[in-house]
Amino acid sequence: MSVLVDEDTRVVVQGITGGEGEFHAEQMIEYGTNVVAGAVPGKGGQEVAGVPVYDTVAGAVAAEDADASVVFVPPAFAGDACFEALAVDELDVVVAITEGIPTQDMSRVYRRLQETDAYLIGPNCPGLITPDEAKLGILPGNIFSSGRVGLVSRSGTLTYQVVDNLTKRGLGQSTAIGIGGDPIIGTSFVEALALFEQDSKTDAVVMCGEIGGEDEEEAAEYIDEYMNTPVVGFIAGRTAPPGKRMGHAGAIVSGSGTGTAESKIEALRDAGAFVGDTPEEVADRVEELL
Amino acid sequence: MSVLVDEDTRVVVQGITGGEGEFHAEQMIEYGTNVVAGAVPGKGGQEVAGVPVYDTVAGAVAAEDADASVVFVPPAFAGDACFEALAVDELDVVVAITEGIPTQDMSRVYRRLQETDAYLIGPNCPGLITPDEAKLGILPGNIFSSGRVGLVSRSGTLTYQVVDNLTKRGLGQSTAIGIGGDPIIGTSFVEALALFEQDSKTDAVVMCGEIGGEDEEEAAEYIDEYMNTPVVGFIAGRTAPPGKRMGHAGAIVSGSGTGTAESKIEALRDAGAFVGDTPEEVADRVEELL
Amino acid sequence: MKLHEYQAKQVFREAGIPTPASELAESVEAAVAAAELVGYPVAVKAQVQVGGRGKAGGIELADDEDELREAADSILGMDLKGYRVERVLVEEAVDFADELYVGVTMDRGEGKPVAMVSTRGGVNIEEVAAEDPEAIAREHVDPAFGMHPFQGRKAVYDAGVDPAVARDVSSVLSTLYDLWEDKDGADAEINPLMVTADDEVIAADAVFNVDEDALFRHPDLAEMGEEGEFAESELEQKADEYGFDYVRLDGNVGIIGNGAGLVMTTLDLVDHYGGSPANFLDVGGGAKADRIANALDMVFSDENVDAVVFNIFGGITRGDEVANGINQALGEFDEIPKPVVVRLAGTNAEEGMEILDTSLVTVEETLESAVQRAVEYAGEVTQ
Amino acid sequence: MKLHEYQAKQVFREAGIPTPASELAESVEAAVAAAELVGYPVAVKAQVQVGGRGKAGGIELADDEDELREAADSILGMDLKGYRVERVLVEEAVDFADELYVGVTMDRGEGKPVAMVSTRGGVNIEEVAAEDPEAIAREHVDPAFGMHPFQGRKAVYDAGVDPAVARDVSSVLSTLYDLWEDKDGADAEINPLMVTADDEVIAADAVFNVDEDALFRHPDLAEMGEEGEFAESELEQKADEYGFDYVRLDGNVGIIGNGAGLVMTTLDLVDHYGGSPANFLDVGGGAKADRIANALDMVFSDENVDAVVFNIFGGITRGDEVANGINQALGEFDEIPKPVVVRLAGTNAEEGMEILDTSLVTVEETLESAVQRAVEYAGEVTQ
Repeated sequence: MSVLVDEDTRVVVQGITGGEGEFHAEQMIEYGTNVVAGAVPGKGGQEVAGVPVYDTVAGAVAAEDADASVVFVPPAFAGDACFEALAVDELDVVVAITEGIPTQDMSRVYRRLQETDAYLIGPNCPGLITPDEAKLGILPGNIFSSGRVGLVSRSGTLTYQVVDNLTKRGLGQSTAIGIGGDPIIGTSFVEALALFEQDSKTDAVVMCGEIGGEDEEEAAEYIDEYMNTPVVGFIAGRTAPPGKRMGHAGAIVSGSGTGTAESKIEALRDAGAFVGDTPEEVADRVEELL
Repeated sequence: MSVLVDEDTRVVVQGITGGEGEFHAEQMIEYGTNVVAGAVPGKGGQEVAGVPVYDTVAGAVAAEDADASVVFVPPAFAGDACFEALAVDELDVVVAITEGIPTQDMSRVYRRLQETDAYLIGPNCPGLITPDEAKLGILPGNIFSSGRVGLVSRSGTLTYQVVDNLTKRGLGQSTAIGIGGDPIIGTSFVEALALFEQDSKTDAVVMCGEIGGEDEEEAAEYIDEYMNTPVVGFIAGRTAPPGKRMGHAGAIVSGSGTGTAESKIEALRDAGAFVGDTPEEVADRVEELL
Repeated sequence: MKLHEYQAKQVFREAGIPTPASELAESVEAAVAAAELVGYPVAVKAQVQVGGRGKAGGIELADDEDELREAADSILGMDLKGYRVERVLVEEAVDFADELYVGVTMDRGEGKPVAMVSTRGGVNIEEVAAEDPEAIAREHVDPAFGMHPFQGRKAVYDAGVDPAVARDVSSVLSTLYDLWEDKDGADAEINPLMVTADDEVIAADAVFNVDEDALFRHPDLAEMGEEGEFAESELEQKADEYGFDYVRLDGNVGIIGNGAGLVMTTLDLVDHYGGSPANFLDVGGGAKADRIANALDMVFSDENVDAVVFNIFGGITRGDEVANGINQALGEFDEIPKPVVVRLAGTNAEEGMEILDTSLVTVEETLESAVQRAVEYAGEVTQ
Repeated sequence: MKLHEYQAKQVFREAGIPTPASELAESVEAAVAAAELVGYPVAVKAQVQVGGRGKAGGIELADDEDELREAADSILGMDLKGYRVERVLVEEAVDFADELYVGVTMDRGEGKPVAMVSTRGGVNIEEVAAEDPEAIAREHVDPAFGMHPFQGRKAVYDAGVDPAVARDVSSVLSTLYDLWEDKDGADAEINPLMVTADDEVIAADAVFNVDEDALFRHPDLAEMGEEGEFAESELEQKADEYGFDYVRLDGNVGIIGNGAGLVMTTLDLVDHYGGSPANFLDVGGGAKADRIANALDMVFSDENVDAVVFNIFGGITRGDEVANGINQALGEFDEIPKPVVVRLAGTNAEEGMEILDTSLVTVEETLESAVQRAVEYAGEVTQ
């Protein structure tokens, strides 16, 4: 497989009977994803998007042998949905699409996550895709193409922008992971980079960061110490003023000077990564590398 | 060292300014235990039983390089005291003497314990002793003698009885551990047996169980599968009627037939352990073995 | 500590669990008034803390005042498994289509709470557990997080509860769990949780046992415990007063000791040497002279006791204190009522032996010999 | 969402944290009445949600009515860092011996809460954190368990708080943590926590920011949020109404896009190509035609804006919906107020391009070219 998901991945969709859940379940199936079940309490026995619905995630996994789940559950219940997925050992990958989950709920989910072997992608993310094999989330499948560039990003539409630039030049992707822009997320840049570093199908990695937090700085340390695969970076938010929240709850530069675009760009460059000023420059560089 | 503690063990006493804490700190020191500090919030800077008192366990450990603690804190605060000790990585052994800690408090402490490398002995236990080296708890030191018999017991005074029988025949002990009789305890029979099995100074183990729970049955499985060191068992409560609580919260035979003395004795015998009908028979058997 | 049904229902009701309308009554007239308030038909339920009240005649239905009077009259004052019925709960008789079981307890083996649901409600759940363990859905709870909402749902769906009431049952279970956690429950059970023809759920019985070690943080429950005091035997009341762990048994050898394991061992040895233990009595750690005297008073008060074995292995407890207690208690008698065999070991045992008035008691050196001697004395009396 | 000081104090007070006596006033006369109730000397404190109120003249002390009138008169209606002061809190002036800091927030890097204590209270704690991080004791909390009592004590002792008040400060911190957890706080701070000469502790200021994503479970706080509405700029109020993530900046190139990362990137590119962004405006995911029209209305309403770049990469958002929105919004004008450069990509981009009325807008194929064109237009206007 490429990274985390491939054509054999068997997906359960939590919240499949909701509008978003049903629409994207259909989209995923249309893309070729092996969606095997839905899970919605009280809706067991129904069929939605052509797959059977179960009352519990455990029930869906037991009956349909799923190994990944995608969460389309409203924010008030999404934390609980993550706990439900993480309680099932068979689920290796849990993708939480939901935006607006209370931060303390995520803090508890994150705590639980540390005790499991699962990867939680998101929340508040577009999901992940291994082109031509499996799409778990809401990414527009048609802009992706199969290839040897790994991509990891905190932002959804910025991912699309960068992928578009790559695809138009014939630079296909091994797997693209939208890790989400919330203050607390499951899988970090470092973990995603580690997966790409170990992946024999990935020859270069594009990493799209943004202001706020220190995940990009930690990623730079990881790149410096452990990575042989070349990394091309992009950091959004160079013009963002301190103290203002730029959409993502995470995208805020604190007054004390941490989390700035400058510190992230410098860290990445110090680690030997190229950092583009524009998405176009990112694609240029990847083209040079491959 | 023998098991868990020896003459080099550096002990902090939590609750040393209380009546019990001070008395037993003195007793421990008199026995030769290396008590290096006390920890009591608000009492930092005092000196009790000849050792300095700190406001926090972390402070005591940092200043005095302790690696074990003994908890003499009243039941309402003892759960928190255990959490405080378990939060300090340097403490390898935590001995909770306190009786009457609410079960749900202990359930949470036990949950935390699973994430640490520490051994929690008790609660509601007499503690443990490596004769002539260190005593952590309230056991009467004078009945013990140094030797090659390991002892693990759920009951305090029964331990003394058995030890007395051993010592009077010249059968000294490597280490004796009172694991406590509460429904939820830190270190189980199995863990204690594993320690003795690995200990080069222990040639035989005496295990004193009692009715209630299934720890003895689990111990029997462990003995059967993993132990080369001979085990001599004793089970108290053969005459206890079902449904009655015999002192220890744990010592109750449920109506459904589990946790009876018969099932425990049978399990141990099936595992190849000798089980004595009287403490005297236990000592007889140990004498034969050594 | 066990709450009475009426108390547990009050606690459940305040937490939002549906319960039938009910009133407590201590007399037939009060029961009639209660039934008027509640409305016929009613169930009249003995408020004593024993299981299987129904089978034992402690629960009767009444469709009208005549039946009610008859029922209340027969139940009030009756002896139910050794307890005298002082109060009845007069309760709306619920017309049910189905009976479920929900419960929360501590799984001691796992060290964590467990929530349980079964569609086999209304019967002895321990029998169900023994015969058909699969009929009870169990969900273990991480005590750090508490019960996640999904766990309540999962237990309910796993148990195969009718989908029409699954949401309500899951909500009752969540409330029960929170109650159990907030109020330091030992066991919390609703058996049966009735389901009506209209798919309403209602707690027809209620069990709530509280961890006595945690009562200090629940003064409201502690008060209920006093209000609903057991109608215990005189000896058990005495043990409560003295603060002893005490269990009365069928034999004639009275036993006093320190530490549960050692006392149990003493019982076992009495049996081993052909005697029959009359009781379990643990004076606990660090007992002083007064407490020792109280313990002797307890076993002397038991008319079944023919001889006493007093076995103390001092750790915190000191032999000299014990000896003083024995001297003090026995010194008050012109004639010692029952022969007492004493064995002292451990802390200050030698000092104790010096103090002990051996004209009052028989002294033995070892546990085994002390028990054998007491069994012998008891045998002599019996013959 | 930030609570006003007076609201945060009310929340703290109800939880049992000591606060000074105080009354809210919206006029000088009301302030006089308030001071009578509270008792002189009082502090008069502007209720606007900005830091450094004291230095900016938003807090004054008054020993008597004359001073009070003067203070209230000068503060009410003043402009404090861009906010008009509508209300003052008239508060008992506390005589303090010492000033501490206590706070709770989410440590995003660790994914867990952190409780903080410092003896360097009464000053800007962020400066303390930057200059002397050791001066703040930090205790990370396991969100599964919540803050253990020992952790509150540890933070207090680690910070070197005077032993005479350590217990009280630790109790305030525990209460603050529980409040933060129960009410989904983002940040909860008391700075300063004053210590009086009698070793009493009292919260002289109060900050409580709530996680907006969690407001659904705190209707009481949501109501406070409405009551204490920001005195925002007209444009920000409009963005709130429309439900946009919007930040106004200093430049003249208006920016509309979908997704925070892509909008930030668009800003950065404007800067990169020599222009200056006028705003951040994220229409979010799945925006329909109306929302697109609202976004255009927003940037047109900003008098600083000279040209607009409209950059949409469709995922959930569909290009045809966006094109409809643009047509609809611009079709209403006789003359388009400011030049608009549009770039559509992703889902249904082609359909969008077909629909789009290119007589109203300039179309560009790539993000880079669109930004360059907008910067060019804005430069022309400026010249």
